[in-house]
Parts: sequence; structure tokens; C-alpha cells
Amino acid sequence: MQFKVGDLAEMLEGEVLRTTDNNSVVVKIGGKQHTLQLLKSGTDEFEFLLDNSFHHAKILQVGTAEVKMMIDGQPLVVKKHSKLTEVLEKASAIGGVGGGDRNLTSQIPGRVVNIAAKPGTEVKKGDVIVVLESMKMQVAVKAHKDGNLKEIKVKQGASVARNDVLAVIE
Amino acid sequence: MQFKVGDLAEMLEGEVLRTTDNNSVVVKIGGKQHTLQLLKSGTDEFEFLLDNSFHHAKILQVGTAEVKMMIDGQPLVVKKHSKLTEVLEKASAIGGVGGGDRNLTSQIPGRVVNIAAKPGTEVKKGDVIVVLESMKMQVAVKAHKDGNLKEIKVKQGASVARNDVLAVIE
Amino acid sequence: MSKKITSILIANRGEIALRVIRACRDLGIKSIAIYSDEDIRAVHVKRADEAYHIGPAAPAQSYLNMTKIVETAKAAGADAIHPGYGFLSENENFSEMCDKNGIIFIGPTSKAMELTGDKMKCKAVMKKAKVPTVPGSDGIVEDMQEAADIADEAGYPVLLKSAFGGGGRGIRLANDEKQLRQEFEMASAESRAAFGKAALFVEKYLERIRHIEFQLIRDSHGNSRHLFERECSIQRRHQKLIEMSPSPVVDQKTRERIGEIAVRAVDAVDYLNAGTAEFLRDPQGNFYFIEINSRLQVEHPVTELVTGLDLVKLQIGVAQGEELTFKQQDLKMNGCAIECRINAEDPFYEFAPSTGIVPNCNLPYGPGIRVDTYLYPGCNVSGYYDSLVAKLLAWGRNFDESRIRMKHALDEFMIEGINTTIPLYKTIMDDPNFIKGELSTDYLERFKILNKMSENAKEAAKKSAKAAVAAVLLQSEFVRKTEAIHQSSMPKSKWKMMRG
Amino acid sequence: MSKKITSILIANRGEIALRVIRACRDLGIKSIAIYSDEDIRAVHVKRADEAYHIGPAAPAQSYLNMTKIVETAKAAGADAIHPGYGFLSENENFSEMCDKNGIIFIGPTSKAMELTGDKMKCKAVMKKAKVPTVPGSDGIVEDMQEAADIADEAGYPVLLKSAFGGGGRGIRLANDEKQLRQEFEMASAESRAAFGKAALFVEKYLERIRHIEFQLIRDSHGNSRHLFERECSIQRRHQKLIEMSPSPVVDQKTRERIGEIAVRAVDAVDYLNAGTAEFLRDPQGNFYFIEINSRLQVEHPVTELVTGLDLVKLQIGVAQGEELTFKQQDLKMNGCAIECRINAEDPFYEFAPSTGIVPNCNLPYGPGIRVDTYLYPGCNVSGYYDSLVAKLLAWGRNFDESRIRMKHALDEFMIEGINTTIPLYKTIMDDPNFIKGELSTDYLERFKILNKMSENAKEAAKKSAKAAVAAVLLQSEFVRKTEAIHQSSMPKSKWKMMRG
Repeated sequence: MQFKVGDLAEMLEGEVLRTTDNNSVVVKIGGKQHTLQLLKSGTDEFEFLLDNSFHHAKILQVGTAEVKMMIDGQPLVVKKHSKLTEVLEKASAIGGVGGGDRNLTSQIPGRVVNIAAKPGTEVKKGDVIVVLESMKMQVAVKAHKDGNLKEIKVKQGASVARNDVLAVIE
Repeated sequence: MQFKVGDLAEMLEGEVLRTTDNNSVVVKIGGKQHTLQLLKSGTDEFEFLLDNSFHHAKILQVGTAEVKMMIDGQPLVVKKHSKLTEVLEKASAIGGVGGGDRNLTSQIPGRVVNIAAKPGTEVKKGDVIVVLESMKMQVAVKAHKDGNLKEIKVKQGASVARNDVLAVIE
Repeated sequence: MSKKITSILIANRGEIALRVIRACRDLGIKSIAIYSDEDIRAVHVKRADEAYHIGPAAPAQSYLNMTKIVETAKAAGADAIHPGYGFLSENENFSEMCDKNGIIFIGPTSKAMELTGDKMKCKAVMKKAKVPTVPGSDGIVEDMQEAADIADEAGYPVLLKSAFGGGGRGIRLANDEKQLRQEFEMASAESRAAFGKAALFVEKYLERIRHIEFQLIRDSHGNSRHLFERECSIQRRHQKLIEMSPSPVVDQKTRERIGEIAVRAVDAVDYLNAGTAEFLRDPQGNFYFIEINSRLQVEHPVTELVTGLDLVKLQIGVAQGEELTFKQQDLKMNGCAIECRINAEDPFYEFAPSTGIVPNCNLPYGPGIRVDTYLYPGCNVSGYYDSLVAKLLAWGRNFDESRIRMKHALDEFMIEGINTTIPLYKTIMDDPNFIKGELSTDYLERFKILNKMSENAKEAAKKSAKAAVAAVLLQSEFVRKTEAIHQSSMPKSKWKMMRG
Repeated sequence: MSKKITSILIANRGEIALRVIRACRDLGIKSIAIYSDEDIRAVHVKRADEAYHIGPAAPAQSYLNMTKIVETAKAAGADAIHPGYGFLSENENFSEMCDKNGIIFIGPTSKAMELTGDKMKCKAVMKKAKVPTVPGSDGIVEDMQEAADIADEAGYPVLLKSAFGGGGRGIRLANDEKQLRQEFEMASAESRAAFGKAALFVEKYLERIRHIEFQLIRDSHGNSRHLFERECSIQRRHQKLIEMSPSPVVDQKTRERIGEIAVRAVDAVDYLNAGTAEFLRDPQGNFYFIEINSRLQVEHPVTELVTGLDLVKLQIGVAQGEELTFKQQDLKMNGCAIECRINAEDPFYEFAPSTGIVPNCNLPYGPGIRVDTYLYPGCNVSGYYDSLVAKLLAWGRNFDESRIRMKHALDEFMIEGINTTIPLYKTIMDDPNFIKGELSTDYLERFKILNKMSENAKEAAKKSAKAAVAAVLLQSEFVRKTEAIHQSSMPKSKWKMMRG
């Protein structure tokens, strides 16, 4: 299978050739054969030696098309490349489908300290809609697109979690 | 119930009076009432505030008559005292029942580097029976009583675990 | 004031509470912690001799609740209160309340605190004591002529500031008198329109400034010592990120000269206990006093590493009336120390706060490394309090040794579950401008450090690409094997779950 | 010898391997680890730039396998090998093998090592260099008259030792000449009976001795420096447990005097790189050279803390032909450092080895604290290797500050799953004799420290009694509630599993 690692332009071909009894796995990555010596292996955490160097991987999220992980302390997304993902990427690049795009979500957990816009009014991309407070910092949540501010989903003083929907813009 | 803590002479009376919703437990220990504020509670690990001071308990082993634990980093055995345990203790003080007493066990894990006594011979308490090696140290395992060395259960070079039976003395 | 302290309530949380607990322990003093609902599992609760609940998560109802804290101190029998930094540490009313309740406040008197807290009053006292301050008007200027006279004296460029402005608004730059006239007219009109009257003052515009401060300690017998300088120029939104001692631009002569001025500054306000005199330094090497921070500073360990002194123990000694045992000339600067403030913020996303449980963490250690932190595996990084989760310090015989040790300690420092400023500091430790000591308060923007950080992250991704693919292969192989085992109900797996 | 080193293979494991990895990292040198089957999950494997498997758990087949190690070094392209301490560190054949294979051995030349390894030869060289050694015969004495003459010169009491003895056997004490005659006859007869000939030598009997050593470094240009002394008198079975610097009985004048002797000693054997000159000191203040340890010592961090030097970095510099950059007079002793060797042994049970997985551990930190360790949560403490799992160090401005910091760091140090010597050190830190500096190699027996430790443990149990009962009550309550929930199949528990 082809993998796209982070923002890197080149693809990497990767496959498992065989696994052995003494906790080692032979793989082929980028055309070269490597023996991975496993130190730790579980559902979401792997430790292994690759080319005699230690690596630690913590798998954060596994999707059908991509895997999010921390590799050696750095966050990284690996995309499994196929015709299907190409099609999906093109589609999303054109301009989004479904309702996900209407929702303005919070990127951080925090408390709502100010509602800066009125429902029913027209807003421009970048206008401040809601101000959140967390860790003694005020963080402005701005409109992600031009449109009509249909609804504000939170009240002043409320606590919000990351990815909560704060407002709907249509 | 009465509790005997470690080697302390006095007994401590202890009982749970009630548990509350906000992770606190009211107990009576040694005639005084205390509210335990729970920080962590699981099958083998407890963290709590007692009289406003933090304590950490790791339960190592729970028997019918005693609980072995690490309390604030110190090993400690708490015996649940009852008529039954008194009877049992007296019995064992008189001189042991069952086969446990015949077995000479290893207090440490290690490798057998020397068999120092011959099966079939008479040995005295304190005679060296087997020499183990661990961490570059040689540790002599000595007879726990006078008697006839019926059998040596290990071979030179063998690895033994803690509590393995090394020899039988009758 | 000369009462021997036997127990201290620490009116704070986080790493600084733990820092004070350690000092108490070393002095044989009982440490009493307080905690909010949010902090019941916090490390300061576990490490103190006693811990008392004082209220809900919101600071106003807990760590800022003066009455409740003083009541708790009295109930617990505390002789003294250590306020740490932030919260009530610079609140003169709290210091006074402690005093009235017979509790020693470990810090300056409320009188000194009130004076240092009022910037204009303090500036006036400093001018009298011949402490150099930023040139400009002493208050509001009467008219254009006064503004021009002051600007002439201070030297152009100058800033014209509105007394009603704030946060950078209403500030105008003038490079010469002609420009000053234009700007003065416009600013006056603007101010009159907005606030009904013009209230402008003039200050010399300082460019490419460094922020350099001197640590001070003054006992109740009037002995003052400075504990050398700290360079704190690397900042973001006026908050310090990296501090170090010595400063790359302070030589021994300058150190002595400014140190004496700093001592004069604390003497002028009859200061008590540990404090910091903050200065700006322009590229010409002039130092301008700006303010006294009347508390223990976040960055105090930097000074501890180069002097060998324990500042919190000193604070407690001074608070119980002891005289300082060392003279100025006894103090020697030993090597170099750098501190990085590890904040729970995402440097790749506008430093957005990052909160939550830290399931696992690995504190760096080794020669020259010190960590002050409240982190432990399973701890909670709360959104109710500030974002500082750890202070990482590296000492070395010289700047380069401490810098390289810092760099590798940052590599070793693993904090799961939240974003931190660690990647930013890794970039800074390798930045040629940092290495040259080319610092100023606009360092991050001036040298496009955030761009460099993103580039470094890409480089790191490139290096880890093969390992990342390997991890994906292992993960899918693990799932495949596990499923196969479940389906065939095989009792044993070759791929056993290994605990590493 | 003046080749710049770019990669180092570390022929060791445990904390010292990690220590060398850190030094390599700081110097920009590639670190190459080796590991046995037993050590695949060890921390040095994880932290090195590269790690190579070299064989089974047994040291003879892995960490002592010279051929395999040199082969691995060549295959990995290592410029140099650092041997750490123990294993091959004092093996002159290994040093020679490295040499022949064009690999720099970071340590003394095989020639110097051979000389320092032979105690009798070394003693002869030292006597020639006017380095004071333990008075007595230079070798085997011919007859009773020679023995009496030597005893007269050395002063009574003397020891009569059999050349064939060992481990304390065959040693006889004589307080005067009459006793010496009696013992000589008996010892001769005994020796003749057992070995066919008498081979006795005479040595002054030293009582209440201290073990004090001087750290040394010598470069390939013949520059030697001593890095002050370490007092290592607290021992068990001739193994050091606690080391510190300065020694309570070494003043500046003595330090300079013995330091010069130590320098003379390494010059006499044309020593190279870091080494230690060991001395015995009698209660009258006389120092007697006993041997040179031709390696980096376990306790080297003690010296690092009081000098500010990084000894491993120095070692690497010397190995690549650099000249030492400091003169003797540049070195200043700064404060006091203590080291406790945390061994995986049960001090309550005759120091029996204690091995196994450490499910969890908490390393102490804070002002003045340094830990060198291979421990991490989940690591394996193996019975195949020595019992040292960590070195805990505390620095302070003076002995008392470092002692108190050590005491509290020991309290903080939590190691689950194995027994360690921590309780012993806690007792020692509070022992009045230790505090007075009343040390000798029989310190543990002389002051009945193990009894005191047991008493302390009882006291601790008393203090924890209430909490222990509380824990038992919580445990049974937890079980009761859990069972009740299971029986009633209630979907939700008020006693939720809390992650603290």
C-alpha cells in the first residue's frame, strides 16, 4: 500500500513480509527490507527498533483512510493512499458536502465569556462570534466563512469542550 | 473489628460508619471518628486524606486474616483480629501443622551455584544447603531446622524463583 | 516579626506550591496546602503535611478568597502564609489582613507593596533616589510646548500616549518635532472627542529593547543584596517564555553598576523580602528602571542555579526576622542557567490553551537539569488556572553547555495528552540568533521563530516517515492477528501483549 | 590519538550507559548501545542513537564478550568505545584489542592499566615516587627477625598475612613483639601444613580507617589535575554505599597536600584519562595510598556537583587528544554533594538481592537533586547484573543542606516491586554520628545502624497505623460495594473507579 506521511510530497510504499516468533516483523518500506524488533506491542502503543534505532509510536486515532499518531513525541498523520482517497480529497477541495460545514466549532475547551455577534445577522469570515476563556487567556472564535449567523448554540458563562458546536452559519 | 498493625502491641478498633456521594467515607478508628476524603479508589490502590493528610495505600495481598500493603511507601501487615486468629496463632506457635514446615524455600530468585549438603544426611539448623547467585552476590540458603535432608529439589545451574522449594528436611 | 515560624500555609497551587512545600520540609516547618474542588488530586495536596479544601474551582471563590484563606490558616494553626506568585501575592490588602490576624505574610509589607504597585508614585520615588527611569513626562503634559520640551530632553523618537488608552491603543510615534506637532493635534482632538478632554503624556520610544531584571532580597534590618541579573527578553504578548542568567550583554562592571542601582531602588521603598527590579535596556546599553515585582518570581530558580542560594528558604528566614548572613561581595556567579516555561499551549495554533488529563509524562533528568512541575502521570491540567505546567532548567559551566543540555532535556521531556510550548523552545535552542545572544522583546517576530518551528516540525516528520509507516503496518498487523485469534478461538497468541 | 570522535559504542548497560549517552548527545557524537537478550527493553537501548544485540543474558556471553563487542563496534562504524565501570573497564586486554582494531579506548592505555592492576608492582612504583603506602614489608618476609624489624619500623599493632590466604582468612593481629613471635610461629606452621611453605608478609594494622579518594584526570600531553576528594567510608562488605565531597576531615591544606601526592601517583604510572587514587586515612590523620582505580567511578557525579565539570565529556575530550583547558588553581570546590547508591537489596534481610519488574516508580527532583538511573515504570531489574539501580545525589551549599535535601529526596523516591537500600539511607541521614562526620569503614557495625533502621521502621509503622487500618476498611468496603453492584446488576456505581 502507498502511504502519505504528514505534508511530505513523496509517497512511501509499505508492506509486511512476515512475522517471526521472537517478536520481530519483516517489512518492506520504500523498496527496502527492514526487520522490526518489537519491544512493546499493544492496541495503541508500539515500541520497536528499526535499523537499530528505537522508535515509540502511540496510535491516537485509526480511520479507514488515515492514522493519527505520536511518533517519537511528534504528532503525525499517515494517510493510506488509494484511488478512493484521491476522489474524496478532490471532492473536499472543491467545497465540502454535508452539514459539517455549517457548524462553527470550538478548537479548545473553555468558558464562554462573551457572545460577540447577534443571531440572524450577516457575518464575514474572520468576524469574532464568541470569546472563550481558558487558562486565564481569552480566545476569540471567529467565523469560518461568510454567511448568515443562524444560531448561537452556547450561553454566556457556559463551559464548552473541544469540538463543541458554538454557532451555525449558513 | 480489631486490627493488629505490624508489630505494634496495641490493637486498633476500626469500622466504616457510612459512605457519602462525594467520594468520602466516614470511619471510626481507635474510638475517634474520621472522614476519609477519597482521591483514588480501586481494587488494589487507594489514595485518601485522613485528618487532612494524604495517604497512599497499595494492597499487595488480601487474606482472610491479614492484609499486606505498602502504606506511604512502607510495607506493613494488618491482621484482622478475632477469636479464630488467636486460636490459629497459638496453634502455629506450638509447632506447625501440615507440610509447609518441611520445605526449605528460596527467599530470592537466583541461579544455583552450589549444592552444599548431601541428601540423606542429618543437618542442623543454620547449615548451608544451597548457594544461590543473583546480582553478582552469592547468597547461602541455610537449613531452617534440624533434621534429615530428605531431598534436594534443584540442580546446579538451575534458575529458581522466590518461594521455590529447594530442599525437604524432615 | 522575630517569631520562629513552625508552620506555613501555602496560598497557591501548582509547581510553586510544591516548591514552597520542599523548602518547608528542608527547614523542618509544617507545610499546609489549600485546594479547590478542581485540585483535590493535585500534587501539592499529596505532598503537603496537611491539605485543606477551600472552595470551588473558580479562583475568586478559592485561591483568591482572602477571608476563607486566613480563616483556614487560623484553624490549621499556621504561623505564616506564603503566597507564591500570582493570585494574592501582590495584594497589599491580603498582606494587611494577615498582619491583623497575627499571621506572618511571607513577602513585603503592605505599605511597600502599595507603593510598588502604583507605577506613577513608584517612578517618582525612583527619580528622587536617582534610579534612571524611561525618560519622558512625569505625568500629563499641559500643552504642545511642554511636550516638545520633554521630547527634546528625552531625545526623539518619542511616543505620545493617551492616559485613557490601553493595550497599545492611542499610542503615536513621533520622529521629530514637526511630526510631534501633527500627532499632538490629532491625538488631542481624538481624545477630546472620545473622553471630553485631552490627557497625553510623552515617553521616549525605546526600540529593540531587552528585558533585564535584578533579583533582590532585603531583610527587616535594612540589609539589601542583589543576586545578579536575569535576561528575560524572549517573550510573547509581554509574557516571559525563556529566562537566563547571566545576560549575554551584562559584564561584571555593568552587573555591579546596575546591581547597586537596584539595591538603591528597594532601599528607596523600604522593601522587605525577595523582590525583582525590572529594567529595559536599549541597544546603546542604557538601563531604565520600570518596576519592582514585589513577590517571588516564576523564574527564581535561574538565580538559584547560578548563586547556589535557596530563595524560598531565604524568604522564610527573612520573614522570621533573621539577618542575611552574606555580604554582597560573598556572592559569586557560577556558570549559566536557562529556564524554559513549559506552557500548556499549542504553539502551532496561536498558542491556544490546551487542557485535560495527562495520562503519562516523562520528566527529563541528568547532569545540570532541574524540573519544577506539578505534572505526574494521570494529573489534570485545568482550564481554570494559568497554563504553566513545568519549568525546565539547565545549568552549565557556560551558556553553550546549558543551552545544549536544555536542548536535549527538551527532547527527553514527554507530556502526553496536551500540547505544550516544547517544540518552540527546541527551535529557539538551535536558533543562531539565540546562540549569538541577539535578543529583544520582539525576538519571536524579528527572527520569524514560529516559521522556523513549523519547518523543523516538517523536517522531523521527514525523519520519522519510515518509522511512522512501520507503526501503521504494526498496528494493522496487530489488529489482523488479534481478529484472527478471536475468530479461531485460539487459546494462545504469538503476539502477546508485551509490557515494555 | 588526536582523531575527532564522531561515534562511540558504549560497552555497558544500566545507568552508566545512559550517563555516557547523555554526554555523547551533548557533544554531538553518535551513541551506539549494545544489549543482551535480558536488556532489550532497557532504557539505554531506547535512548541511544543506535542499539545492537550482542548475545544472551549471561555477562560472559554479552557484556564481557570482547571479540563480539569489537566486531559490533567495527560493523557500526564506531570511532571509540566507552567501557563505563565494571565489565571490561579495567581489562587491559580489551584496551589493547581496541587499539589493534583502530578503535579509541576511552580510558587509560593498556600499559598503565596493567601496572595499576598489579597491586604489588604498583606499590613499588609508588614508594619510588614518594607516595606514602601502608607501612609494612614490600613482599614476603624471610624470617621472624625481618618481620620484627618491619613491625618496629611500621609501629604496632601489625597484621601478619599469609600470601595464600584471602577474604580475611589467615590474618593474625600482633600488638607487640612477643605476640608477633607467637603468631609468626603458629602462622608459619599453619601455612607449611596447608601449602607446603610459609609465605607471610607484615602490614601495619590500621583501625577506624576512613576511605578517602581523589578524582584525577590526566591528558595525553602529560597534564594532570586532581578534582578534590571524595569520602567513601560508609561501606558494607567493602562496597561503597554513600560517597560525599568534601570529606569532613579534609581541610584545604590537606586537600592540596594529598591532591599533590595523588597527582604524583598518576604521573608515576604515566596514566591517561580519568582515574581515582584511593587512600586510607587513620584517626591520626595519616593518608596511605592503596590503589588507582583505572576507570570512571560509580561515584563520579559527586565530583561533578562540587566542581561543575562533566567528567564523561572530559574523558571523551582527553581520548581524542585534547589538552585540559583548566589549571589546578582554576578549580574551586563549590558546596557539598552526597551520593546514595540505591541497590536492589533488602536491608532488612541481610541485603538479599531483590529482582523483578518495577511496575511503577517515582524519581525525586527539586533544588539540588540529581538522579542517575535506569529505572522507568515497567522496567526489569535483572538478577544477571549488579544490584545498583539508581544513584541519588543531593547538592547543597554546605553538608547540612545537602544532607537534608538527600533525606527528603529519599522520602520522595518510590520504587515499587523490589526492595531497596533506601530505608537504610534514611536512617543514616538522621544518625547523629553521620551528622558529626564520625565515619569509618566499620560505620554500620560500630553505630548499630541496622538496628536503628529496624527501630525507625517500627516508628513509621506506628505513625501509619491509623492510615493502614483506614486502607483495610476502604479495601473491604470497595469489595463489598463491588460485589453488591454485581449482584444487583446496578448499571452505575457511586464508587466509580477513579484515576488519580
